[in-house]
Formats: sequence, structure tokens, C-alpha cells
Amino acid sequence: MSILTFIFILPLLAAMALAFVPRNLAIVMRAAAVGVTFVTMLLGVLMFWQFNGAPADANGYRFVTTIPGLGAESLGIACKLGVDGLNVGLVLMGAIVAFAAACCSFEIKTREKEFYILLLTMTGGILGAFMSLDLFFFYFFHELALVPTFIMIGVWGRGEKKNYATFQITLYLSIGALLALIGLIALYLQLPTDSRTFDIPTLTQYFAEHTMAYSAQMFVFPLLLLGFGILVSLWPFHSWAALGYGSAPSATAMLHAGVLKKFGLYGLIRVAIPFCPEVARMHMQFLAWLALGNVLYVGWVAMRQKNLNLLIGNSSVAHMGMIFLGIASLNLIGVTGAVVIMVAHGFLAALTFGLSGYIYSQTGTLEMSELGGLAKKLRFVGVAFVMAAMAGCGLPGFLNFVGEVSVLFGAWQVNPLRGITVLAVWGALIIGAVYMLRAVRTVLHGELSAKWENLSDADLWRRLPHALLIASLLVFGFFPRLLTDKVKPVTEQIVKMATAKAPDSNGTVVLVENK
Amino acid sequence: MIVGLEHYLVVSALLFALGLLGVITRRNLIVIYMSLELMLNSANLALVSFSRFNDNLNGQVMVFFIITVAAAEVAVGLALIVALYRKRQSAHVEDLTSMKL
Amino acid sequence: MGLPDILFYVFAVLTLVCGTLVVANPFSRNPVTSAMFLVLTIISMAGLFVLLHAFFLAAVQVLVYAGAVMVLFLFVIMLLDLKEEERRKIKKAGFITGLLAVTAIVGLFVRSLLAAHPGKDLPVPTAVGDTATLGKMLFTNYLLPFEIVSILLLVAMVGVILLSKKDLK
Amino acid sequence: MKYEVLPWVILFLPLLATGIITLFTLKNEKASATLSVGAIVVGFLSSLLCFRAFRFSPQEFTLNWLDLGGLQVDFGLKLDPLSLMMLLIVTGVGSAIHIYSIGYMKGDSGFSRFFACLSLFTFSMLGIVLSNNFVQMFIFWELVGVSSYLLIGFWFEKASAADAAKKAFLTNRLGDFGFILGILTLWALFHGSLNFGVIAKYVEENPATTGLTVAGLLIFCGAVGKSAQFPLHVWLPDAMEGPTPVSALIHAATMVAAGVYMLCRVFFIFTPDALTVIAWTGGFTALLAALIAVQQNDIKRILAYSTLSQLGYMVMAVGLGGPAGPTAAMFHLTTHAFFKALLFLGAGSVIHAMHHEQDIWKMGGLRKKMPVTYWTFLVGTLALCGVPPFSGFYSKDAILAQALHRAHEYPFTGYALFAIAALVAVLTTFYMFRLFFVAFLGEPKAHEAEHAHESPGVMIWPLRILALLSIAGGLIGINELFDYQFTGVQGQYSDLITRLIEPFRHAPAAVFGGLVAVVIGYLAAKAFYGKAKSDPLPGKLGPWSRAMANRFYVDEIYEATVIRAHDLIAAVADWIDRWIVEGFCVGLVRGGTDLTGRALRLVQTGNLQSYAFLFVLGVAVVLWFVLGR
Amino acid sequence: MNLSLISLELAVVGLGIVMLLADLWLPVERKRAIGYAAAAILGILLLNSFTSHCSCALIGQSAFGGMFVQDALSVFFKRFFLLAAVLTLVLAVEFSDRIAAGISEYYSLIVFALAGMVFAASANDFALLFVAIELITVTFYVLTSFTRSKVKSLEAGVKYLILGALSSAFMVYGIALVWGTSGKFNFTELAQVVGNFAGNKVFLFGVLFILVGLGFKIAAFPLQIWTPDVYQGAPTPTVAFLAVGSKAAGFVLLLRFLFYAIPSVTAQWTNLLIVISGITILYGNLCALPQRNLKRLLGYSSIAHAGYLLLGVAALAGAMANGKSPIANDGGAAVLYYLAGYLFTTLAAFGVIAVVMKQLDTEDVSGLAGLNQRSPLLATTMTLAMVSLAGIPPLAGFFGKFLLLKAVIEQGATNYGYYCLAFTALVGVVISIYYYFGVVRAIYWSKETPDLSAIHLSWPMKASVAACVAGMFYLGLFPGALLTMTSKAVSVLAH
Repeated sequence: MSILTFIFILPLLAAMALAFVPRNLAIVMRAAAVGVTFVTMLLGVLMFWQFNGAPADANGYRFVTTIPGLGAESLGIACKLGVDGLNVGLVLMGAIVAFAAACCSFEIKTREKEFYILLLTMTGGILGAFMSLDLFFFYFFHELALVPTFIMIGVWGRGEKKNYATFQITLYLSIGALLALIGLIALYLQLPTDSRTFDIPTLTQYFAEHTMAYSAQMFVFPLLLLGFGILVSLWPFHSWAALGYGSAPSATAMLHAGVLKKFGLYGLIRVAIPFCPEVARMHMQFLAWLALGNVLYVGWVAMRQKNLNLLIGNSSVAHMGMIFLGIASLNLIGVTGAVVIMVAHGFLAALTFGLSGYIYSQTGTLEMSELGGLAKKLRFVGVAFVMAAMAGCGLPGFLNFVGEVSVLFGAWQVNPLRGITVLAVWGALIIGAVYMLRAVRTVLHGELSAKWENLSDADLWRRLPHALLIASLLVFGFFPRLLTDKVKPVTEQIVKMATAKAPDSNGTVVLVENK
Repeated sequence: MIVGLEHYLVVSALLFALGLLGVITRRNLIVIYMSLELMLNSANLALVSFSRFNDNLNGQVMVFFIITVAAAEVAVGLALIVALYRKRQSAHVEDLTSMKL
Repeated sequence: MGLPDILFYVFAVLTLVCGTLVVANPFSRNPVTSAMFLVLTIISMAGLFVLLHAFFLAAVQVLVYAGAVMVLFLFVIMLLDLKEEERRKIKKAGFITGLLAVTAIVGLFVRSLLAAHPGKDLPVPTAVGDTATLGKMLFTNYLLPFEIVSILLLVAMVGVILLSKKDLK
Repeated sequence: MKYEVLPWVILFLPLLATGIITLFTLKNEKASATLSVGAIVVGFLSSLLCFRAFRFSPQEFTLNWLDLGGLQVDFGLKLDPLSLMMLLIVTGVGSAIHIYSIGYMKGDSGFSRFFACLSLFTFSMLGIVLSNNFVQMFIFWELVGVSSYLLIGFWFEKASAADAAKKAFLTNRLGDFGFILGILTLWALFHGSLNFGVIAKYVEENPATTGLTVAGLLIFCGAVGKSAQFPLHVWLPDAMEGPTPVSALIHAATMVAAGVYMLCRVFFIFTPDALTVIAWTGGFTALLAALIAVQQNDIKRILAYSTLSQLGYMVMAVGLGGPAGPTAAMFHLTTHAFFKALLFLGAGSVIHAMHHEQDIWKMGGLRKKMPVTYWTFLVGTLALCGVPPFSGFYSKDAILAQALHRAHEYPFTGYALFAIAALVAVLTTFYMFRLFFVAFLGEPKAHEAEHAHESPGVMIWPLRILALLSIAGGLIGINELFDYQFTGVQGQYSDLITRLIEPFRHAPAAVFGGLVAVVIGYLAAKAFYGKAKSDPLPGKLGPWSRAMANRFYVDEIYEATVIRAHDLIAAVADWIDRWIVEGFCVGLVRGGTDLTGRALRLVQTGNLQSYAFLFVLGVAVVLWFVLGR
Repeated sequence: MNLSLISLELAVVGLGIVMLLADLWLPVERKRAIGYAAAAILGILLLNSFTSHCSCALIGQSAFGGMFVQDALSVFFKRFFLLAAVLTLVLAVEFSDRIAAGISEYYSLIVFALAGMVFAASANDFALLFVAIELITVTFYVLTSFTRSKVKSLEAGVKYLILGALSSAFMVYGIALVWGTSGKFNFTELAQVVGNFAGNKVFLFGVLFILVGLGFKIAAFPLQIWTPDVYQGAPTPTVAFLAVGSKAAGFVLLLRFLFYAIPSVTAQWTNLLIVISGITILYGNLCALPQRNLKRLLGYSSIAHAGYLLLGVAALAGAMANGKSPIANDGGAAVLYYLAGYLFTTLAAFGVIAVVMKQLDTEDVSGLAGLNQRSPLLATTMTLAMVSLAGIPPLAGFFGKFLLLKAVIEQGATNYGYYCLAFTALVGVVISIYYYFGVVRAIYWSKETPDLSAIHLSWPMKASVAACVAGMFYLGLFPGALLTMTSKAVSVLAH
């Protein structure tokens, strides 16, 4: 029983409890959802705060705890929770975003009961996935959070392509998840029969001592890369994302794009790369090219979008590219940067989708051709949106900048990736700015058309979450070491594992040693 | 030449094949059903011949069971066919395609 | 080539011919004829049983099959007074492929039969399938299946009653 | 009181002001103004203190901001004559303009927002000035960009303003693209260090390499963006859409100077080849801008283009190399800050009086209507044209002199650039007096001009102060200070007279050239515009004047090439996404699966016979599969 | 010989007969009570089976000359069948007003089918195997065509009858050949001599024919053709029992036969099993894709699930091919586990269908529209059932699939066919998610919501539905207990 247990079990319990609340007490549901997520958030902040003080176990995990009963010890499955530098930030981010999402879901007016139950389930699943130290439950909780996503998009989604979007996201993500599952099982089977386990620390130790057979790596890593890649809308498997988020209710989009999506990246960093170092090294160049696909290509796609949500969705896909690039660089700076962006993008995506959701709830449309000059009416939203846009194109002061810069430096450190880095910079600096400013220009600036005369600016319950998200971005942006100092030791170890042996003949990574 | 096990087996096999052919080609449910009986009988023949040449009577007991079960099946089957005929005025398989795809 | 062998050939040919006429009678497609030929098939098979010293079964075969089962068939046919199966044209392709499939199965069987050749160097058979021995086995080793079969018959009975009793509200 | 605290105070006060204004006092205009102005004035005073304290004892304060093994990013403040002087300019001129804007922005709905942005800008600008390493400088570099974006787009309802803001930001981003790449290159070259001092040492140790040249040029791109050098100069004129104080502060005095400042700050990394490129870029920009300015009619645009050409001067000066080059550049930067701010504020006062009418051909006869503005504007003009003893004369002369001096080493570059500089001087004088004659002398050409009247004191006083500086700016020893910065030897202080005549002793040729240029320019302007009711030049120059008026179609060229190309690529990408990835691949898989399903279930005909048949067939196949061999 | 060993079976048979008799005296309106009573008694038997004084406690004994064995495997399945029967009976009572005549016979036939299944669970001899299977099949002929007022029901009955008879003809012939060559009816004895016949083609021929019979019961690929029609036409409780009980009976016999009786032959046939399992999965899922009739849809999906179950069988065969004992790879345990999960899920789904479709004659998916207003409990149950069938946490289906996949991938190292099989399964799962979510979609966000009249449920039905849901969650979240049980059950396959 540690703080982590409460963090992820609270929402789940609340979800169960809500099932017994009569459906006409919508207000109670809201209150419960907001209240619970708020408590969760406080716990998350507390956890983050105490992180350095808390005692770490042999593998550097803190707040480690196991939930009895769940799982099957005969298969080496146990619901073990814990955080280290790698996921502590994600958990915190998840908790904050969850609260924000709960606040933003006041716009839901139909079938609130189901909605809040699903929302809380999703929250619990997400947090569980990120803090579980057991590969099985890592996957288990992810799926648990995934299903509500589908249903929420299906039932409360918007837009005429809703159904198509729902099924597309469902199938895409299922394929990704299942591929990853096969990979994870194969990974698990690499251990000797008697000592098989899904326990991440144990696995880490094991593979640190004896590297996996090359053939096994050749089977496991591509699976994990592909599976996780699809989950993170790696190019060219990205087309579900923008459409899905475009059709999702804002809370769902916030939670999925912001938090749940990071599952794949987390898996790549935590599992795939350190456990299959040689093959991972072989694939990094390739991964970098795909990442470029995200940054540049999807960026261009985003430039063309007519619908605000699609634009935002594509932009969030494009940001994934930077993370992949950081991972591909496979060195301390790059990987740390990637982790930083993961956190930053979580806040950012939640922010943008929350805002667009508000605009939608006000205007009933997100077609940019219809909007314009809204900044005059929606002062707060306008300011927040501009900030979000600036954070989106990597403006200093926001956490995103820290991440992106580190990623760039990290990638630059790897000779073969320099060319790609240059293009990535172009994508991040120029193209990113182009579509973000275009959004600001068309939605907020310019003449305010007469039909929007009676829009009303966000009320407290809308300002609060957004202010919170911006604040988090700024705080970490001003003092990145709050995060990086926690992340660094872990990434150091992971990079050490990933570059354990000198790159083989066809390995592509040549590390620039720096004094 | 001496008639051996194989001869009997070949006969039973042919009988089996005939039954099969009947099931496949005939359209009248009752005839199809007869063909099925034919197949069962071929099995009986095989069993009996084996039991003879292996000098082991267990096979014949099995045949006994088979005959009984077959009788039971026939009873149910025919009842079913009758019931269906009452509804459809036909015992033709082509007329039994209300459920498809 | 002794008498038994000759008889074997006689009965075998008889069985197969009648069987063929059951399935594919070029002259009539009337179920009654099929039924009749089925009776003949069964009876000639009973002959084969006798050749195989399975006297009890031969009797059962004639009594149960030729007696009971076939009568049942005929009853039903009469009851429904099935007209002659009108000659809808058979789908040639279907027929051919079906024939191929069946011949394939048989061909395979014969092949494996020749390959395995189970009948070689077997001892001279002595066992005789007479009532006493079979009865003893039936009530000792095979008691359980025997009883189950009885349940099966009970079920069949219930089923038949249910399926064919008149009251259809 | 410990002086070490002061730089931090100076830097963060404006940020604090921004924060407080945005969070609390958006409704309360007076408070906002007080906060913002207070912040910068305090900053100015403390800068003076710092100046006294650290002028000759450079200091560096450092905290670690980001520590990732190979990547160490500090947050540091570097105090040396260069930054101190810049500090004074930014805060000094800044204060003047802040005060001025109180009057100018009165009654605007976004009054508080304006001051918030202004303070944000001050903060970022100070950050650039004080930063001691590349990443930090880049950070503030970006911040400056965004704050200028906010200020240019201040009146965002105006489509033109919004577009201008966007354009400015993107163009700057293009420059930053090079900048960050340059930083990366340097970082890789110099084993992961980013601190100016450290890198300077490295550079001293190992001589110029191609890598260094490349890095230098890439970093120069940053300056090209910020200081609006060709080919990235297009944003500056449009930036005039912003409120005039903004134009004065950002697009005349400080922000655009940031590029030049940066060049001087990292002067040590520039190899001779790099310098040559820089010099030519500067020279070309100067000439181009001057030519365009001749045919503009919007008073602010004229000033904007003159700013461009002056910036070209400075960049050219940096490119002319040696310690004297950057000295001259910074010197000119300083004086330019004074008189250009003055001119813009003057223009602002005029526009204010004319009810936001900016076309000079609708003005005229303002001399009597608004005397102070008239006189101060005259001072500014003279200073800009470089008439002794106005400040502009000295700084410009320094540049010309350096050009000639450069000629000893690189004759062609030196003389060519000198010629260009002289020509630009002619043009400068010409278009400035054109503006002057048309706007202030003669009769009013529109009824706004007749009813124009002098602006309120809060706007007048800054004019007076700046006028004073513009007159005396050249004589208060700024150049010695920069000399010390770049040569490291502390120049001895001479009296006023020597300073007055110093250029004549030092580089008579340059002086002569400069003065001749002024005279020619003035006479030409007099001849054409002494009494003109409308612009005679188009008639004389024909297509040339049209080309000038249309800024040599640079924007159009961009429109046709870069932007069009990007849109095209984007369109293609979008098309692929929609039809190939989404439509074809995904669609194929979906449709294919669905079709297979529909086809496959045709097997379920519902016909018992075919079922039995398939049954048998299946069995046969399995038998073949197992026993067929 | 000790009859105590078959006391459970006797009890079941006795119950059936008693019910038939009771029917004679009970007035019509009380008849549904018989169903509840039977369910209750079977429930008691089920509970009793966990106590020491039950035949199920006599593990490892055998009777009738080794024809009837009582081991962990048979005990597991007996409990399984009992549970299935209990739930089915409750369901049948709920469904009873759709049945024209002879409702109590309907119940008793279910019980007799159960009897056949429990015998099958212990069958260790071809004779017993044959009669047990026939008992099940013949009973199901009747059960299928029970609502004979509907042509569909009769038609389904006839199709099941003919094809079933065909398959049993094959099986009988197979038995003849196997016995003829090996001279053994008893599995244990057969296992000792099978090594000599691994190459004997006649023997193999016989084995294949027997497999045809078993394959028909579990609806594996070439023999799956009957499934959709029968599922669509038969009365819903029958279908539920058919899907769960009959399939499971097929699997227990399959496991015994393949891995206990003829391991050395099975080891040669890994590829066959791989192919069949793969094709079965794909066939079921692909055909289900465009399907709108709910029961037919579940028919197809049950084919797919047979394929998933065969994954475990194939994996086990692979392990044997590598000369490992069946315990080494827990494919068998996975099969049992998956069946357990499938029991709860399927019965839940059919329970909902039976109740919802009772009023309206259409069985179209759209019939579920607005169910979440009409009865939140049923809506939730259906959703969970679909999610579980799709194999998504935290429900039983997920863990079952997880175990199966694990077992399969484990063999991949030695035979790449297993990797392909794993991916085939993956594709199948994804396709299935599509149509399962189609059902969920129909419940929650379908445009047309015809009648929103609340659905009334009898409390036993409520209880059984709740039990199914609880079961799904339990198996999904706390697999430990059942896992040990299953692996113990499978361990008897090793000699």
C-alpha cells in the first residue's frame, strides 16, 4: 500500500460507485468525477514532491507496492506498482490532465452517467499503465483505458465522420496493442522456463546480465517497434489520430492524445530498446526517418487542414516525431529530451484540445473558415490559445522547448542523424510555426463575424484546468531540472543498456564521445 | 485366391463410398437418410470383418451398439422429417434454405 | 477357392449392386424402390456376417434393420406419400466434383490399405460371434455403454413423441 | 547594496510586471502603465549603477539551467562594456518610449495588454543583451520574436496587422532556423560547450576552419532574420502596422539592433570569409533599402526603410572586421537608436495629430502647427543624414573610415563597400529631406493637416530628450567604450574639442566623402521637392520608380516561390494522406477484409446438399493433406 | 466394479427421469418450477462435487475395465458441464413461454444431454466415447428442433441431424479402422501400442475419421458448415448449451484422444492442426463481419472461438513434437481456461439475447437498440460479454487469449508456423473487435430506438446473469486459482 495504489485505484473505485448512482443526479456525477480526479491530482503532486525524499529500492524504483491477489504468480504476473524518474513525470502529468479533462467534460449533456464512469475508468487505467512495474499489467491497464476511449468517441463524439473515426481508431489501436502484446509475450518467453516473469525490474536485471539471443531480438524488437509505433501514430500509421481526436469529445481527446498515447513511447524506452539493444541500434536510423515522416510530412498535412481540431490533431502527431527522433538518437541527451517532450506534450495536447473543445461548445463548429476574431470575445481562451500555439511551435519558457532543444542536441550528437536533424529542425521551427500561427490568425485574429457576437468567455471551471495546464508547462519550462534531474539517472541506465556492446558492423549508431 | 481381410474392407469401403455419394447427390431427405444407414452398415461390416480376422469379439459388441444407436437416430430423424413435411409439404433439401449466408 | 469364397463374392456383388441401386437407381427415383433395395443390401450383408461367423449380428441385422428400421422408413414414405423425386436436373459440376471427392477418399483408403496390408500373417481365426459370448460381454465389460444406449433410446422416444404429437397451439 | 543583484533585478522586473499585469491589473489601466513604466525606469537607473560599477571590470554570473551530461545549459549574465552600453540603450530609450506610449495609447481598449507586451519585450531584449551563452541567447532571441509578434499584431482585428505579425514571426523563424543549426554545429565543434567565453578561447587556440565558417554563417542567419537583412528584410516594413511606439522601440531602436548586437557579441567566431559575406550582405541591404525608401509615401514606411538601410550599414560595419568594425557598428547602433527612435516618435506625434493619417502627401505645413515635433524631427533628420556635429555624423564616419581601412587588406571589398556606403548616404539625405519638405514645409495638403495641433507633454518630453541625445550622442565617448570592449585597451579620455574634430584628423577622406554625399542629397531633394505638390519622380524614372515603390517586388517573388512551393508540398502531402494512406491503403485493407467476408459466406448457401458436399470435400482435402504423400 | 464412481452421472440421469415423471403430475402453470428445481439440484450436485464425499473426490480411479476414468480432467469438465447446465436451465425457464409444448421435457432433455456430457468427460474407451457422443447429439437433434412451430427450428434440426449423422458415420468407420488395426478400444491400452501404428496408414485413416467426428462437434474448419444455420434456427437456450456444452465435450474428448491415446501420432500432425486452427479462426471472423442476425453472428463467432481453442491444441501438439510432455507447454491449460471464460461469456450473451429477442421475432442486431434504457443490467452484461469475447481486459476472454497466444508463441522458436498462427489469431481478433463493437454500438448509439419498455427479469435470471458477469471479471482479474486447477487437470494427459 503506497500512495501509488490510491492514485490509480481511486478513480476506478469511483467509477464503480457511480454505477450505482441514479442517472438523474448528473450534478453528483460531475462533482464526484471532478472531486476524485482532483484528489488524484493532489496525490500525484504530493508523490512528485516526495519523490526525491522517498526511499528507492535496489533498482531505483520508489513507492514500490504490490496489489495482492491480482495476477497469477504461477506465470510470474503480479500487479506491482512503482515509479522511477522515467514514469514519475508521466504519472504526475496524467493526474493533472485527468483533472483538467474532468473539468472540461461539463460540456457533456447526454448520458452523463456512462460518460463519467468511462472517464474515471480511463483515468484509472492510464495511471495504472504508467505506474505498473509488471509488463502484463502495463498492457492490461492500457487496454482498460483504451476501450472507454472507443466508446466515448462513438457515443459522445462529434462530426459526421464519427462512426468511421471510431472504428478506424479502434482497429488501428487494437492492431498496435496486439502486436505489442505478442512482442511482450515473446520477450517474456526469452527467460528460462522456471524463472519466467513479467516483472520489469527483474527483466531489466536479467537482460542487463545476459543479452537476448540475436534471433529473438530480431523477432521481438520489430514487433514492439511496430506495435508501439502504431499506438503513437508513427508515420505512416498516423491517419487514425487526427480524425479520431477530431471526432472525440474534448475530455477523451485530452486524455488519449495527452496521456494514453505516451504508453507506446514509454514502452519503447522502458522495454523495447534496453532489452533488444543490438537490433534496436540497427533500427534507429530507420526509426529516425519515420520520425521525420511525422515531423515534416504530417506537419505539411497539418498546414492544409480546414478544421481546427484536425489541425491540432495533426500537430500532435507531428510532435510525436520529435520524440521518436530523440529516442532514435539513443543517447542520454536525446532520450531524456524525448521523455521531457512526452510530459510536455501531454500538457500541451490536453490544453489545445480543451480549448478547441470550448470553442466548439460555444460556436458549434470548428471549421476555420467560419471562425475568426474570436480573441475579441473570448479573451481568456484567446490568450490561452496563443500560449498553447506558442508552446506548440517550441517557444522557450514552455517545457516543450526544453525537450525539443535537448532532442535536437541529442540527435545532432549522432553523426548519421545530422541530415535528418536539420530537416526536423525545419519541421519543428518553420512548419510548426506556420500552421500554429495560421490557426491563431484564422480563429482568433481578424474581423469578428456578426454571428459570434454573443459568445461568452470561459467560466471558472473552464479557466481552472487550462490555467493549471499552462502553469505546469511554464513551471517545468522555467525550471526543467525539476524533471530532468529525475529522468537523467534512468535514461543513463537505459542508454547504457542500449549501447552496451560496441555497434556491430551493420549497426548504424556512432556515438560522438564528448568530454 | 483366398478371400482375406482386405476383400471385406474393400467391400465395406465401397459401400461407405456409395452412402457418401448418396448423401451428396440425392435430394430427398429420406433417401439421404437411407444412404447414411448405408454408411453405418459399411462400418459394421468393417468391424465385423476385423473382429473375425483379429479373432476378437469386441468389435461385434461395438456393432451392436452402432445398430441400436442407428435405430434411435432413425426414429428421431424420421420424426423430424415428418414434422418438417407437415410444415413444408416437401422433403426436398432445396426447400430448406430459409436460413443462409 | 472354396465355397465360402464364392459365397463371399456373391454376397459382396449383391451388396454393392443393391447399394448402388439404393443411391443411384437409373430407372426409378422413387424412394420406395430405394428402400426396397436397401433392405436387399442389408440382407445380403447379413450373409456376409454369416460368412464372418457373426451369427448373432446377422440375425440382429435382419431383425432390427430389415425388420424394424426399414419398415419405419416405408411407413414414413407411405405416410408422406412422397411423390417420385421429380427430376430436377442435377448440377453436373457438383455431381462430378462430389464423385471425385468420394473416389479420392476411397482411392486413398485402398492405397493405404495396400500399403498397410493389415490382413497379412494373421492367425487362423477361431472366435465365433454367438449370442452367449456376446451377451456375456455386453453385460460385463460393456455394461455402461449398454445402459447409456438405453438412455439414448429413452431420449429418442421422448423426442419422437414431442416432435410428432399433434397438439400445436 | 550589492551590485551583483542589480542585473537580475533589471532582467526580471519587466517579466514581473508582465505577469502581474496579465494576471491582475488588466482592468486597471493606470496600475498597468505604472507597473510597466516603473519596471523599466527602475531598470534604467539600476543599469546606470551597474554601468558605474562594472564598466571596466567585466563580470559573469551563472546558474545551471539544464544539465544533461553532454549538454550543459547555463543561465548566466555577462556584464561587460558591450552589454552594459546596450543595457543603457534598451532601458533608456525604452523608458522614453514607455512614457511616450502612455499618451499615445490612451483610450485604446487593449491599453493594459499593450504594456504587458511591452514589458515582456523589454524582458526578452534584456535577456539577449545579458546572456552569456548561445542557448540562452537563442531562448531570448525567440522570446523577442514572439513579443514583437504580439506587439505588431496588437490591433489583431485589422487583417493587415494580423498578417504582418504572422509574417514577422515566420521570417524571424527562418533566421532562427539557421541560428539553431549554427549553435548545434558550434556545440559539436567545441566539445559541447556553449559559453561565449569558453568558445572564444577555443577559437583562439585552433585557427579558422571551414566548419567554423559554416557555423559563423549559420549564426549570421539569425542576425539576418532579426536585423532584417536581405533576403529576410521583408517583414520589417509590414511591421509598421503595429502602434508607432512599438515601431520606434522595437523596429528602430532595439530589437532590430539585436542582430547587430549578437554579431558583435560573438564576433570572435567569424572567419575572414564569413566576414566578407556579412559585409556584402549588409552593404547590399543598405543600398536596396535606401532605393526603396526614395519612393515610399507612408511616413512610417519611409522611416522603416531608412532603418533597414542603417541596419545594413551596421552589419556591413561588422563585416568590415577588425576591432574597429564592430566598434563602429555598435557606435552607429547607439546613435541610430537615439535619432531613429526620435524620428519615429516624431512621426508618431504627427500621425497622432493627423488622426492616424500616414501619407506624407496629405500633410504639409506642420511646421507652424506642431513646432516641437518639427524641430525635434529636424534634429533627427540631420543626425540620420550625418551632418556634423550631430551624432549620426560620427558613427557613420567611423564606418566609412573602416571601409577605407579594410581596403588596405581587401582592396575590392573595401572600396566597393565604401562607394556603396557613400551612395547610400546620398540617398539617405535625399529621401529624408523629401519627407521633411513634403510633410513639414509648404502648405497643408489635406484638412487633417490644417487642423493638426501639437501633441501632449507626455509625448513631447521624450522627443526633447531623445533630440538632445541625438545631438550629443556622438561626443560622449561611447565609441571609446566599445573600443575598449573589442581591443581590450582602455582609450584615454580626450576633451570635447578633440572629439569634435577627431574624425577630420583620423580619416579625412571618409569625412569628405560623407559630407559631399550629404550635400548632393540635400540639393537633389531641394530641387525636386522644395515646392512639390505631388511626387515628380515617377514621371522621370518611370518603371524604376514603380519598382522602388513596389520594393523591387521582393515580397511578390517570395509569394511566387517559397510560399507557393510550401503550399504545393503541403497540398501534395495532404492529398497523399487523404487518398493514398487513408483512402487507398486503409481503404484497401478495410474493403478487402469486408469483401472477403462477404465472398466467403456465400459458401453458406443454406442448402443441405452443398453443406454435405463441402463437408466431404473438406474431409477429402484433409486426407490428401495428411496421407496424400 | 464400483458404482460409487459414477454416482454423479447416475444422479444426473436419475434427475432426468424424475423430471419426466414429475411432468405427468404437475399442472401446466407449475411446470416452470421443474426447471428451477432441476437447476437447484444440479447446483447442489455442483457444490457437492467440491466436497470429499462425492465421486469427483475419487481422483485417479477407474471403473468398467478402465472404460470410465475419474481424473482431474474429467472432474474439471464435469463441474464445467454442471455449471453450464444450471445456467442454461435458468435461461430455459426464462425462455419457456416461447416453447409450444412439453416444456418439462425440454428441461429433462437438457439434463440428458448433460448426462451424455459428463459421461464423455470420463470416457476412456471408444465404446463409451461413441455412445456418450451419440447421447449428446441425438438429444440435441431434439432440442434444436424443439420449437417446431417455427420452420427455422425444424430446418436447423434437420441440417444438424443429417450432418451430425454423417459425421458420426465417419467417426464410426474411423473407430472400426483404429480398432481393427490396433485391436484396442481402451485409450490407455491404445496409448501403449500406438507407437507401432504411427506409420500404419489404415490406422491413421481411422484416426482422421474419428477426428472428423470430434471436429464436427467443436465446429472446426472443414466441418464448421452447420454452425450458423443451427445457431440461428435453434431455440436460444439450446444454442447456449450447444455452444458451451457440446463444444466443451468435443474438446475434452479431443484432448484425451489426441494427447492421451495417440500422442505419437499427434506429434506428427502439428502442421495440420496449425492450418486448421488458422483457417477456422479466419473463416469464423470473416463470415461474421457482414452478419446482422445476432444469433447467426454468434454462430460464426463460435467457429472463430473454436479456432482460438485449437490454438492451444496445436501448441500442445507442438510441444509433444519436441518430445516434451504435455505439461511443458500449458496450451492445454489455456484451452480449459479459455473454455471456462467462454462459458460465462457465451451464456451471458445468449441470456441477454433470449430475454431481449423473446418479444420481437427479428433477431437482427438492431433489436438491441436502446437496450441501455430498457434494462441497464442487460445492456452492461451484453457489452461486457462482447468485450470479453473480443478479448479485452479486464475480462475472462483477455486472459484466455493471452494464455493461448503465450502457448503458441512459445512453440514459435522451433516451428515458425506457430508465429504465423499467432499473427493469424491477431488478425482474427482485430476483425472480431469490429463486429463485436458493432453489437455494442447497436446497444448504445443506434439511431432508431423502437420501444423503450422496461424489460422485466425473474430474479433467478438476474442472479445467473450477475453470476456470468462476476465470472468474467473473476477470471479476468484473479486467474491464479483456476489456472492451477486447469494445469492440474491437463497434467493427467501425461502418462
